[in-house]
Amino acid sequence: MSQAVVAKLREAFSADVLDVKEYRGEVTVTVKKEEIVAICQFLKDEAGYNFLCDLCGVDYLGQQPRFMVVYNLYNITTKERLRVKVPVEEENPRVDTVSTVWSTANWPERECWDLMGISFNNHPDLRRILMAEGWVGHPLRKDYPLQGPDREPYQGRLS
Amino acid sequence: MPEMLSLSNDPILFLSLMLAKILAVFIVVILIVAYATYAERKIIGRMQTRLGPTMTGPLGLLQPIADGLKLFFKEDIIPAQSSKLAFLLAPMMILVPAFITVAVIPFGGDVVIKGFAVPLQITDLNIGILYILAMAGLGVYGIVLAGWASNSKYSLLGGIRSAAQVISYELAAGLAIIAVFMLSGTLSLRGIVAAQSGSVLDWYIFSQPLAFCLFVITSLAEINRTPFDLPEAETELVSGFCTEYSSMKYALFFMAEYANMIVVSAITATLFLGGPAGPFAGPINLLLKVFFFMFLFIWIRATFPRVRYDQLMFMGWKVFLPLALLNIVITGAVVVFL
Amino acid sequence: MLESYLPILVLIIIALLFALGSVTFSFLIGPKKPSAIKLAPYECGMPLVGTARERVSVKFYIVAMLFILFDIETVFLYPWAVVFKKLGMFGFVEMGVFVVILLVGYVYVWKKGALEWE
Amino acid sequence: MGVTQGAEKASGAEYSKVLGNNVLTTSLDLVVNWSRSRSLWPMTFGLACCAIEMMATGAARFDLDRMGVLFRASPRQADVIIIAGTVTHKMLPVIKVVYEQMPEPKYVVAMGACASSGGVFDTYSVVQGIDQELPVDVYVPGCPPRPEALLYGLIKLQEKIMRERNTFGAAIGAGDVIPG
Amino acid sequence: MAKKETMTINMGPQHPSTHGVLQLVLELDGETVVNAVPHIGFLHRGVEKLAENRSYHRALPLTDRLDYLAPMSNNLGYVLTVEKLLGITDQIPERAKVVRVMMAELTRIKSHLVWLATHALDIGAMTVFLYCFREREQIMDMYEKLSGARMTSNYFRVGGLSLDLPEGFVDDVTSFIDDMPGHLDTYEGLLTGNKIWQKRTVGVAPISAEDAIDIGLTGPALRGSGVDWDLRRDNPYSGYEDYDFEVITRDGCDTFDRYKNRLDEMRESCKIIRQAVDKLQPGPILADVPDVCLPPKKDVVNSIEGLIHQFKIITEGFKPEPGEVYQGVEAPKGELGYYMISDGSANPFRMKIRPPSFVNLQALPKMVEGKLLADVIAAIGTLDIVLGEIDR
Repeated sequence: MSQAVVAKLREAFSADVLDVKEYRGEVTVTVKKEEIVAICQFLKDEAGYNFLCDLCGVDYLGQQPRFMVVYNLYNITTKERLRVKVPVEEENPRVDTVSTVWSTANWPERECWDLMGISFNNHPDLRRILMAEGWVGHPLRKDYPLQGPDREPYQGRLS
Repeated sequence: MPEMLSLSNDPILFLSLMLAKILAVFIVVILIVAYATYAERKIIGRMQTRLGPTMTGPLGLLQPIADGLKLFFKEDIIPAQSSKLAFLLAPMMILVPAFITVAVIPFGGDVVIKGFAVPLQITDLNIGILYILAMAGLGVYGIVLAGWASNSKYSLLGGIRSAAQVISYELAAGLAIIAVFMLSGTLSLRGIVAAQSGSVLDWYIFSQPLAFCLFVITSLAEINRTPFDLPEAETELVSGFCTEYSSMKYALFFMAEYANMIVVSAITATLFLGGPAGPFAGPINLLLKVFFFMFLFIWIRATFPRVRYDQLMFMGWKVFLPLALLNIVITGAVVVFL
Repeated sequence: MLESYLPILVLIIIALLFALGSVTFSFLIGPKKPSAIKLAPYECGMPLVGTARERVSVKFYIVAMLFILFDIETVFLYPWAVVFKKLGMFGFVEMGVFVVILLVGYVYVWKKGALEWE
Repeated sequence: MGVTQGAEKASGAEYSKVLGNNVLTTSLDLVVNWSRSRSLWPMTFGLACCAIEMMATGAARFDLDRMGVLFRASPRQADVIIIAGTVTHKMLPVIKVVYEQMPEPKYVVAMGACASSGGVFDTYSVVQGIDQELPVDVYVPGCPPRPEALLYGLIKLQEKIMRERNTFGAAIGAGDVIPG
Repeated sequence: MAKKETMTINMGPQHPSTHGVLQLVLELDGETVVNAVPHIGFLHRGVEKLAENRSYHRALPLTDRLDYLAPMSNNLGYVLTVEKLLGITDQIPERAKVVRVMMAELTRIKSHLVWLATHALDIGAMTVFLYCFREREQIMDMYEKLSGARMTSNYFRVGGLSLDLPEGFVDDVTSFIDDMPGHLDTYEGLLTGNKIWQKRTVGVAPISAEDAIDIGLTGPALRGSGVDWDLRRDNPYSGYEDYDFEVITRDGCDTFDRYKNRLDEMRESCKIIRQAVDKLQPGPILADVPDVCLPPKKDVVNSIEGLIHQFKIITEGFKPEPGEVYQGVEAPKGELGYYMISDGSANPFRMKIRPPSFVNLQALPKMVEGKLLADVIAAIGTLDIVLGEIDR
């Protein structure tokens, strides 16, 4: 079934679909970040993915589009999962918010901004959600020390 | 029938006996209040498949003394912007009326001492029930003052809500008792007990079942016990109007709750179960009835969830008030036409 | 006839002494380490939001007024109830009229929704 | 018995401040300590998994009520604060304010590895042990500590309170308490 | 029109009924809630960052402390995700899968018991709290017999289980699920028929099915609004497809129906456990994938190869090939999902946890606006939130 959805997506947004991957029975579609809201609206209305399961940011330190925002979607009627990924550059870490499509995206986007530093345009109230108001830095970035900036890193073996 | 002792015929004996009676009743009430806390924790514990206090003293009997002493030695906190006098006055305004209401409750028949008949009752006012309702009214001031004076939002909200609750239920309680002295024809509790002193069947619980139920439920609400313990509902407003009170002042609140419980049980026993009438000696009967009602209140606390505030006010105004009026009309009709 | 009130006065004094004594004694005894935060009102650990002296919803005022109204009705009923057995039929009818008049007021208040606690 | 042995230690300097060390004051101290230790009212202050274990200790099988422990909601009526769970930097000011608002003879029990030393979470947002901020009386190890461990910790706290000297003297303003 | 006179009240992090360290700033107009703003993050321990610095084996104990009321379902979610990443999902031995299902359902009962205890305590019924904890103690005894710890069990391993069932364990389980429905009836007796309980829960904290799906509600809270979706039946994992159980849904959309849902779910869990106990056959408890699963203890002690094998896995850990995987599990609170990316090294590159309580809590403001203060307490109870997994 998901192949049909990908095909439909390809001819609807042919210019924006960067690549499609199939791994362990899961389909991952990488799209450009400009069209993300239109694609999500399309997926929700036509393809029936009415449930945004999870939204998170990933920090690929060293690769060119450093950040990646991942949307895990789920279709309640057909019980199908689909993953949409959006590459985001480091200089301008901004993506349009999808909380207009699924209102469940509100808090995960705030958490993504709080921990990863990717901000979302016209988000209802983009504030820090997990860290304290005056916290400096975004902890989940790879270059952020685990023990926090003011404590010297732990020399012993961790892994 | 020997003549009634009074100030005129033997002042010294009257004054000494009066003092003896007052001190005896006062000490008994304080002891019951102290051990009511222990009894409640034990009984509720047993109802919840656990033991109550057992490690302080034998069987945990010294637990109330430990609590009281500890609260006595704790630091006294008076919040900064709170109005100091009202803050200090509030706990007393709740506890003192509770203790004073005990004055009119007869706890035994007449005892002949030196040729005079001495009533086992601190004083026999001919307007006994009005006195009780007046004291109940005084208690409300304490709650409102505590809520307002401690300058914290929780206490203010708790205080105002509990005041509204208490006055709504005081209405229904007042109307419910009317049916009792329509039958007894007197306001003085001694008279009411005398009116019920025939056989067990003369007790007003049998002729006034509706009034009895109404009075128990409304007095349950008046002393803020579950299921009406909304104002100091721990889970909602973090213990309501006594949030800001620490050490001894909080101990007074803690004791006032149990003192009110005892007083209400005593009043219900006197009005509906013939006070000291019963198989044993006068005071023993009354104590047994008071313990029965306290067990009932504790049992209700262990089983019932808490009512929401609008349902509480709905029941107060729209269920108990009409029921009490209806009860009066029925009693009137029965007395007139039968 | 004041004689029967004397014991109540003594009992009030004893009760006051007990309550006042325990509070003042505990105030004198016991450690005292006041500090700014300790005396601040308790707000679940967060700094105070707004003042505690805000206006209270008007509902409570309406309830107080209604209480006074119906309490006066109770006050009138008391003396009547005490002598009810002697009054007989006449008393029953007379008080019936009184209660009905008040019931009209009660129904009016009920319908207007003053007793609603939304 | 440990009581008198502790008294000799109050040598030299503190001795002058103590109300006195004869049988009268020590027995008065004993009464005050006994009342304080036999009615420890902790404040409901659960943070994480240890809070659930604290609730289990308060429940039927390991009943805390046997020891006179009654959970109070407001800090004004609490004697002991049981820090049950991980303390984060965002929560720290709240804990300090609530600890500050407790009336004076107050005790702190750090329940669990996270409260005692940050536990398994050695990360940017966790305070590595509450003893950096509050004077902790009893550390209860474990992650989460078994209910028996918490009971043992509270009994140790009771013993510690019983060993305090000059508590009656401190109550009436002569000198201050010498911890056991 | 003059600004409505509202009082902002702060049900702060230290509050008996906020189930931990949730802060709710409520704007009250008299008694009704005008606006509720939840503040979270008071228990944020940085589990995801910590997992990135640990090997796959050593990140497992962190998951116990996420939803500390249901440790084994967190373990199950994590372990299934890593197995899916390694691609060894179908090599898990049958016995391990059955024990996993059995323990997941026992954990569901354990978590629902704490939910019922605190929910009833918040609404005032104190006694149910003690009864629920009495049953929960029996489950914790079984946890302790099985994994050595009452709460933080850490019992599952990538590829199977860490230890086999102790003898006599199955009898404990059967005796427990024989008298569990009886206990459930006593709770119902105390609460369901109680007029005051019905008044406090019927029609309280309503949320319609569309709003629920849109806001992301999952689990019993969603099924209370009539949406028939349960991961155990729709996307079965760890052998759930060969158990027959029914998914309980009610469309009353209010607290009472969610309360009834969870009670019936406990009865369904008993049925599943009974079937699991019947399916239990002796057999291996760990997949024999040499570079992932540890050798059995007697090999490690007796033979040098076993020792080297164990030493290599423990020190270096295993290195799954680069890729990303998402696996959702039906935790007692809702869908608990793990999204894991591996870059070929021994540590997970990124582990994102999708906690059900975090998303369910978003529904609280919508459920509470316009209602009374007491309903806020009932709403928090009916959503069954745990701050450990909200703040991660």
